Amino acid sequence: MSRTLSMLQLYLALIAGGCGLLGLAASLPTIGAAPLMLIFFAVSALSLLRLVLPWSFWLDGVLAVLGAWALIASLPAEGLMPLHHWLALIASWAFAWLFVERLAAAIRAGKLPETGTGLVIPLIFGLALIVIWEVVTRGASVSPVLLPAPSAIATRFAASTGILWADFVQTFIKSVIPGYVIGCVAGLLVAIAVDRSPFLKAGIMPIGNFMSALPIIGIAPIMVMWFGFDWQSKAAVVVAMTFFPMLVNTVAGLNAASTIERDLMSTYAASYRQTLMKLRLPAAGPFIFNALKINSTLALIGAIVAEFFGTPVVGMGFRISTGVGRLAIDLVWAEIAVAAIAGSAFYGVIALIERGVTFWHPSVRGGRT
Amino acid sequence: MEASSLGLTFPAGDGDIVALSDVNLTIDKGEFVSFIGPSGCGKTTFLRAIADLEKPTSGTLTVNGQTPENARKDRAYGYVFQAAALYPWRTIEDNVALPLEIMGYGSADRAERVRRTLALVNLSGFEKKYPWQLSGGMQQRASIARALSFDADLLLMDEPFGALDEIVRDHLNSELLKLWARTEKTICFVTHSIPEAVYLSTKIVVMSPRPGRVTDVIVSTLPRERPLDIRETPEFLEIAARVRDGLRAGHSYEEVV
Amino acid sequence: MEASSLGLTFPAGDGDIVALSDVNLTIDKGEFVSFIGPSGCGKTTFLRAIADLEKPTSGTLTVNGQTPENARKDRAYGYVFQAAALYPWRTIEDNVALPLEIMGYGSADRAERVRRTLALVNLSGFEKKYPWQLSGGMQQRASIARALSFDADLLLMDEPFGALDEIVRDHLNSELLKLWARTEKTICFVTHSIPEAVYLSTKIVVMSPRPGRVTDVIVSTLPRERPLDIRETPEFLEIAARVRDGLRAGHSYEEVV
Amino acid sequence: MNRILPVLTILLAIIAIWYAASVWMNAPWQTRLNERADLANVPFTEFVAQTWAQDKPVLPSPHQVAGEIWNATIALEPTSKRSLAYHGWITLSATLLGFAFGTSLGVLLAVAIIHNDASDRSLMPWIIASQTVPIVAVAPMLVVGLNAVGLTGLVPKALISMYLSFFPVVVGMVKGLRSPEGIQLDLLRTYDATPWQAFWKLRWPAAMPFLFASMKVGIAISLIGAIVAELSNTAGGGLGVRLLTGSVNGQTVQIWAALFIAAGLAAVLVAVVGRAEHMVNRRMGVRA
Amino acid sequence: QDALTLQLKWVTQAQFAGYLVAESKGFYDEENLDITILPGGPNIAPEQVIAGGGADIIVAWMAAAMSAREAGVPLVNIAQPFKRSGLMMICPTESEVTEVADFPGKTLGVWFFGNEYPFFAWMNKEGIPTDGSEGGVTVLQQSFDIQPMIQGQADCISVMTYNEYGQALDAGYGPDNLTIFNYTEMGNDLLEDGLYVMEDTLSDPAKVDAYTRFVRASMKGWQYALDNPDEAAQIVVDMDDTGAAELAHQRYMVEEVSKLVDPSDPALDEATYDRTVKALMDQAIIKAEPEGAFTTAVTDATN
Ligand SMILES: Nc1ncnc2c1ncn2[C@@H]1O[C@H](COP(=O)(O)OP(=O)(O)OP(=O)(O)O)[C@@H](O)[C@H]1O
Ligand SMILES: Nc1ncnc2c1ncn2[C@@H]1O[C@H](COP(=O)(O)OP(=O)(O)OP(=O)(O)O)[C@@H](O)[C@H]1O
Ligand SMILES: [Mg+2]
Ligand SMILES: [Mg+2]
Repeated sequence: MSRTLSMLQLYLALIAGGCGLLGLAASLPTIGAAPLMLIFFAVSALSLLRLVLPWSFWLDGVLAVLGAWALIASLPAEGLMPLHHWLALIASWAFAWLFVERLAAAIRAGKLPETGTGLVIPLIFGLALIVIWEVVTRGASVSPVLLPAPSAIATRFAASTGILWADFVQTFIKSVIPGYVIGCVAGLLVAIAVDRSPFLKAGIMPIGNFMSALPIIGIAPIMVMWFGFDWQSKAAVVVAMTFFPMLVNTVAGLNAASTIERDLMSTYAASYRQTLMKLRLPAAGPFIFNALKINSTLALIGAIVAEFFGTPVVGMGFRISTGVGRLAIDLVWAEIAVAAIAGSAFYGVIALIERGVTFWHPSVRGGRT
Repeated sequence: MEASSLGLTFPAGDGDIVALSDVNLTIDKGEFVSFIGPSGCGKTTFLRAIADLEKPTSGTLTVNGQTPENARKDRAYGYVFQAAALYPWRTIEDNVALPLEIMGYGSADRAERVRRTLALVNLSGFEKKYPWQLSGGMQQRASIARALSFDADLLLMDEPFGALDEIVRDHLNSELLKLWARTEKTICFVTHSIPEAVYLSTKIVVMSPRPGRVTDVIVSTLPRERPLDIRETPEFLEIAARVRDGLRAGHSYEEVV
Repeated sequence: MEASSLGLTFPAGDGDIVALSDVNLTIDKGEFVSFIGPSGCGKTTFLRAIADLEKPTSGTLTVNGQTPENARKDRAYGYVFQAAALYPWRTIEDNVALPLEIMGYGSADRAERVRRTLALVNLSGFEKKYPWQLSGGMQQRASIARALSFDADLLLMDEPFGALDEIVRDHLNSELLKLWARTEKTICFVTHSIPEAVYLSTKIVVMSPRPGRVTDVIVSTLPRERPLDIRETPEFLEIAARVRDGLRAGHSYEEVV
Repeated sequence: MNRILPVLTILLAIIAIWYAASVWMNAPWQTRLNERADLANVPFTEFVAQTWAQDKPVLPSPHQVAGEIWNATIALEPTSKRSLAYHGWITLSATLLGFAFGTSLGVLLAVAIIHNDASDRSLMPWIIASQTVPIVAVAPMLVVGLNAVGLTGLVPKALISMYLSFFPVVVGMVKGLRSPEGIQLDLLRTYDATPWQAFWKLRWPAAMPFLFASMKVGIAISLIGAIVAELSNTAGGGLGVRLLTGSVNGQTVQIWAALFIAAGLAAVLVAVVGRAEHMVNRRMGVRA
Repeated sequence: QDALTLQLKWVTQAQFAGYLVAESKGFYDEENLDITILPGGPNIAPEQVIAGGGADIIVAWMAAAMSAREAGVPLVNIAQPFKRSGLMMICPTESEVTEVADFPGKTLGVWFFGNEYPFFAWMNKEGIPTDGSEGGVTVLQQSFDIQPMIQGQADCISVMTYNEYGQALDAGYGPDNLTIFNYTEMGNDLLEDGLYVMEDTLSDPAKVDAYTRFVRASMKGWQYALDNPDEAAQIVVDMDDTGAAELAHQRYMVEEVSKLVDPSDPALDEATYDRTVKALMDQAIIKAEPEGAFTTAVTDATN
C-alpha cells in the first residue's frame, strides 16, 4: 500500500485502474477493432499495480495523454461510440486529475519549481475539457448545429482568420479599447471630483450604485439609436458599463487610507493635492485595479451585446448573431474563442500591471492574485 | 504650550465618552514632558488635541502662543504615532523623505537629511527596503526618523519605543536625550514605562482615566545630563516611586481587584 | 521537554534565514522558563517549534517524551500568541469557550470553566462583550484566559503582557505566579522585560540573534514564594544585572553603534 | 435627513437635464413631422410640449416614462400580461433561482479551491476565462441545447443567470475563506482542530463579510443574466422580453419603463441582501 | 390527442394569425391535436430549435431553411401558406434613391439572422457588390424597426409590408415621399413563411397524419382570420404573453398579411420553389440543388 497517496488520489487511482480493467474486459469481444484503445485499457489496468509498486506521477500524465489519443483516434466517423469506450474517457479523465493532484502536491512539497509547472496545471485542465468536449460531441453524435466539436471549430478558425481578424479589429480595437479607456478615466475623474464634495458624494453614490445595477442590455438599443450603427454606439455602451464600477470602486478606494495615515498628512499641513497624490491615490490603487479587472471582462461583453442591436456587417457580435441565424455554429464558436482569448489576455495584462504597481499590497505580496 | 480647563468629549451612541476633562497644564519651551497613565486615560487624545487632530470641546489650548490649527499650518511639530503608519508603497528612504517633499525641501537637502536621520535611528543600509520587509521595531524607528527629518520645534511622541526591546530602547532613550540637549526642542512623550519616563523627563504628567484628567505633575530634580546608570541612584528611585504611587492612586484597576 | 542541537531554517528568496541553530535545552516538569533576547532572535520560532507550528530542520525535540506533533494531538499545551488573536465575531465568553468546544467539553463544564478563567484574569462582567469593545490589554487577558481554560500541563506564552501597563502587568505577574504554584504547570514565557523575567522564572534563557542561539541559561536562586517587593532585593538586582549582561553580549546592536 | 437632500438635488438635476435632452434629441424629428404637417412657426413652448409627447421618441421625457410605469403597474391587474409587475415577477423568479444556484456553485468552488491545491491551480484561470465568454452569444444556443435535454422554462434562464453570478461569489469567497490570518489558523492547530472544525469555526465566519459583498454584486448580475436569458427565450414573458419587443417595435417608452423597473428591482434586491447582511452582522457582533 | 410544438419565426404577432386563431378557436382540438405555440425573436433560430428537438414544426423562410438543410438540419417543407413575399426596401425621398441604379454608394439597412438572403440574391442579380468594394453599397445590420430611417442612419431600410411599413405610415411616411422596392413586384421574392419539419419524421405515417391535421386546422384558422380581421387581431393581442402587441397595429397586420396568404391552398407552388432555389444557388447561399426538400404528401392529404 503506497503511503504517498492521499484519500482523494487513492480513489482516483482506483477509478482509473478499475475503468481500465472493465474496459479491457469489454473490448475482448471486438478485439482488434481499436488497437490503441486496447493498449490504453491494458496499461490502465496495469496501473493498479501502484498499490504494491511505486508508480511515478509522470506515468499518470503519460497515461492521460495516451487515453486522450486513443479515444480521439478511435472515434467513429459517424454514429455512436461503442459503449465501453466511455470507460476510457472516465479513465483518462481520472488519470489527468490524478496527475494534476500529484503534480500540485510535488510543487507544494518543493520537489518541483513553481514557475513553469504551475502553468502546466491549468493548461492540462483546459486540454482535458477540450478532449472531453471533442469526445462527447463526436462520440454521442451531437448535432453540429447544437454544439460543434472543438476540431470543427479549430478548422473553421483556421479557415476564417481573415473574417475573425476584421471582426476583432471592429469590436475590440475600435469599440472596446476606446470605450474602456474613456469609461475608466471618466469614472476615476468623477470619483476624484465627487470625493472633494461630501454633498455631491452623498448625492451621486446612491445613484451610482443604482446605475451600476442597471441591466446594460437595455441600454444597448438606446445607444444604437443615439450614436448610430458604427463603433461609436458600441463604445458608448462600453463607457456606460465601465463607468460605474470604476466610480464606485475609486470612491471606496479613496477612503481606504487609514485615519492614522491621513492624520500624518494633516500634521504636515499637506495640501489637498499633496494628500491625494501622495497618500490617497496610492492607497486606492488596489481598488482601482479591481475595477479595471472587472471592467476588462464587462467591456467586451458590452460591445458584443451592443452589436446585436445593429451594426455595419462586421464585428464579433454581428458575426455571432448572424452566425446563429445561418446555423454556422462553428464560426460562432470560433468568434467566442476569439472573445475568450482576447478577454483573458486583456485581463492578464491588467493583472500583470497590477502586480507591478500595487506590489506593496498584502494580496500581491502574499503570492497569487 | 498651555492648556487651561481643557475638555474633550467623544460623542458615542450610548452616552458620550469624556476623554479629557479640566486639564490644566503649561509646558515651557525646551521642556521634556512625559505623559504616563493607564490605558485609555486620554494620553493619545491630549497629544492629538495639541496636534490639532482633535478639537477640544471646552477650555483653551495654545501652542507656541497660537491656536493648534495655526501651529499645525506652521508645521511647528513632528508627530510619532503609536503605530508606525509607514506607507507600504514607499521605501524606508522615501517614507522618511515624505514630509520633506511636502514641505518643499530641495532634493539634495532631502537626501542629506534622510541619510542623517536614518543613521541616527540606526537604520543605515535599509534605505531601499519596504516597510513590510522590516521588523516591527525597525518600522517604529523609521517612523521616528520621519518625525525628526524636518526641524520642528515641538516633538509629539506617542509610545514611540513600545515595540522595542530593552537594549535598543536604552540606546534610543539616550540618543533622544542627546538630540534634545543639542536642539533644545520641546518634547511631549507618552510612555507606559515608569523608568523611561523618569529617565527622560524634566516633567512627568500622571493621568488617570474616566474621565481623563491630570492627577499629578512631577517636576524632575535630576540633572539635565543623565548617564544610563543614573537609574540606580536613590533620587531616581524616589521619583519613580512617586510616579508609581500617583499611577496606582488613579488606577481604577486596584479597586476592582 | 528536551531540545538537542535543534536547528530551524526558513527558506527565503535571497539566502535562507537561520532562525535557530544548535539549541540545546532541557526543561523539567513544573519549571517556569523565561526566554529573553533581542527582537528577531528566534524566541517565537522556538515556541512555535515546541507547539509543532514549525518543523525543526535539524536536531531533535521531544515534548513530554513524545514528538511535538503527538503532543499537539494530545492537546498537551495552551499557547498564548504575541497578538491576542481573538475571533471578532465571538463574544469574549465564546472566545474563551472555543478550545473547549473543539475538544468536546460538555456545555455545563464549559460554562463553569469560562466563568472561572475569566474571573482569574479579572474580566468578569465582560463575558458578553465583543473583542473590539475591549482595550488592547483586556484582549490580551482574554487570550490568556483562553489558553488557561483547558487544563494543559504546558503553557507557552509569547509576550503575553506586552500591551499592558505596569500596574496591570504587576498584578497579572503575581496572579500567574500563584496559578503556577497552585497547578504545577510547566510554563515557557517570552518577554522583553528583564525584571519580569527575573521575577517570574526559575530559569532564564538568554538568546541572541543571527543565527538564533542560546547564549546563557541562568537558574534563579530566588525562592518560589515571591512578593512583589522582592524586586528591590540585591539578589534580584544581581540576577537582573547578569541577564542584562548576557543580553548585551549577544546584542548585535552594540557592535553597530 | 442629511442623506436625502443631496440625493434629491442630484435627482432633480438629472431630471432637468433629461427634460432638456429630450427636447434636444427629439427636436429634429419633430421639425420634420411639423414640416410634413405644414405647421409653420410653432411657438417654442408648444414645440417643447410636442417633443415631450412623441409616440416613439428618441429620448422619452421623464413623465412619459413615469406614466408608462404607472400605467403598466399600478393601473393594471398584476396578473395581466401587459403588467410590468407580472413580467417583473417572471424575471424575479428566474433571478432568484439563478442567484441561489450561482451562490451555491460559487461557494462550492471556493471551498474546493481552498482545500485542494490542484483545483486552486487549475480552476481559477478558467473561471476568469469563463467570464470572458460573451454569455449573450452563448445564451441562445444554451437555451436550445437545454431544450434538447428537456429543460425548458425557468431553469435555462436560471442557469444563464447562474453563469454570471457565480463569478463574484467565487472570487469573494476565495478571498474570504483565505482571510483568516496565520495566527488564527495556528491557534486552531494548537487545539488540533479538524479541517471541518477549522472551516466552521474560523474560515466560514471570517468569510461572511466577503460573502455578502459578493452577493450584493451577484444578485445584481443575476438579474442581468435573467434578462439576457429572456432575450433568447421569449416564451413566457419577462422584463427582458419587454425590452426586446419594445426594441423590435421601436417603442422607446416601453424600453425605458422596463429598464427602470429592472433597475428598481435590482436596487430592491441589493437592499434585501444588505438587510440580511445587517442582521447577520448584528448576530456576529460586528461594530455598527 | 397528438401533441405538437410549433416554433414561430418571430414574436407573437398577426404574421402568425392563422395558427393563433386556430389554437384560440379550438380548431386544433377539433382535429384532435394539442398544439404548443412558441414565440420566436431576434435571437431564436427556429432551425436550431427544431434540430435540438425543441419543436416539431417550424415557421421559416425558405432561404434559411434550405441553408440549414445544407448545414445538416434536414428540413422539409410540408406546406407554404405564404404565397407572396411581404419584403420591401423603402427609401425616403431625402435619400434621392428612385431606382436601382441609384444604389451604389448608398447605405442600406438589412435584417440578418437568416433574413438577409433575399436582399443578397437581389443585389447579386443586379450585379451590385455588397462587400464594401467600389461601386457597391454599404450594408448595415438593421434593427427591427424604422429608426434607422428616421435617424437618417441608412438611406434605405428593409420593411415588411405587414409590419415596419405600417410603422412608417404611422410616422408620416407614405408612397408620396418614399421610393418603394417591392421584392414580389420586382420578381425577386423568395418564399417566406412556410411550415417545415424534420425529414425523418415523414417516414412515420402517424406523424404525417398529425401534420396533415395540423395544416388543415391551420388553414381553417387563416380562413377565419381573413374573414374576421378584427377578432383575429384581438386574439393575437390576447395570446401575446409579452403584452407588447397593440391592437391597431395587429389589425393593420392582419389586413396586410391577408394579401400574402392563400388559405384555400397551402401547397407549395413548384415554380416559385424552383425560382427560389435557383436564386439561392446563384448567390451561393446553397451549393447544391436540394433533394427532397419539400413534400406534397401533407398538402395532398388535406384536400
Ligand atoms: N475616536 C474616538 N471615538 C470615541 N472614543 C474615543 C476615540 N478615541 C479615543 N476614545 C476614547 O477616549 C479615551 C482616551 O483614549 P486615548 O486613546 O487617549 O487613551 P490612551 O491614554 O492613549 O490609551 P493607550 O495607553 O491605550 O494608548 C478612551 O476611553 C477611548 O475609548
Ligand atoms: N515565516 C517566516 N519566514 C521567514 N523568516 C521568518 C519567519 N518567521 C520568522 N522568521 C525570521 O526568523 C527570525 C526569528 O524570528 P522570531 O519571530 O522567532 O523572533 P522573536 O525572537 O520572536 O522576535 P520578537 O521579539 O520581535 O517577537 C527572524 O529573523 C525572522 O525574520
Ligand atoms: Mg494611546
Ligand atoms: Mg516574537
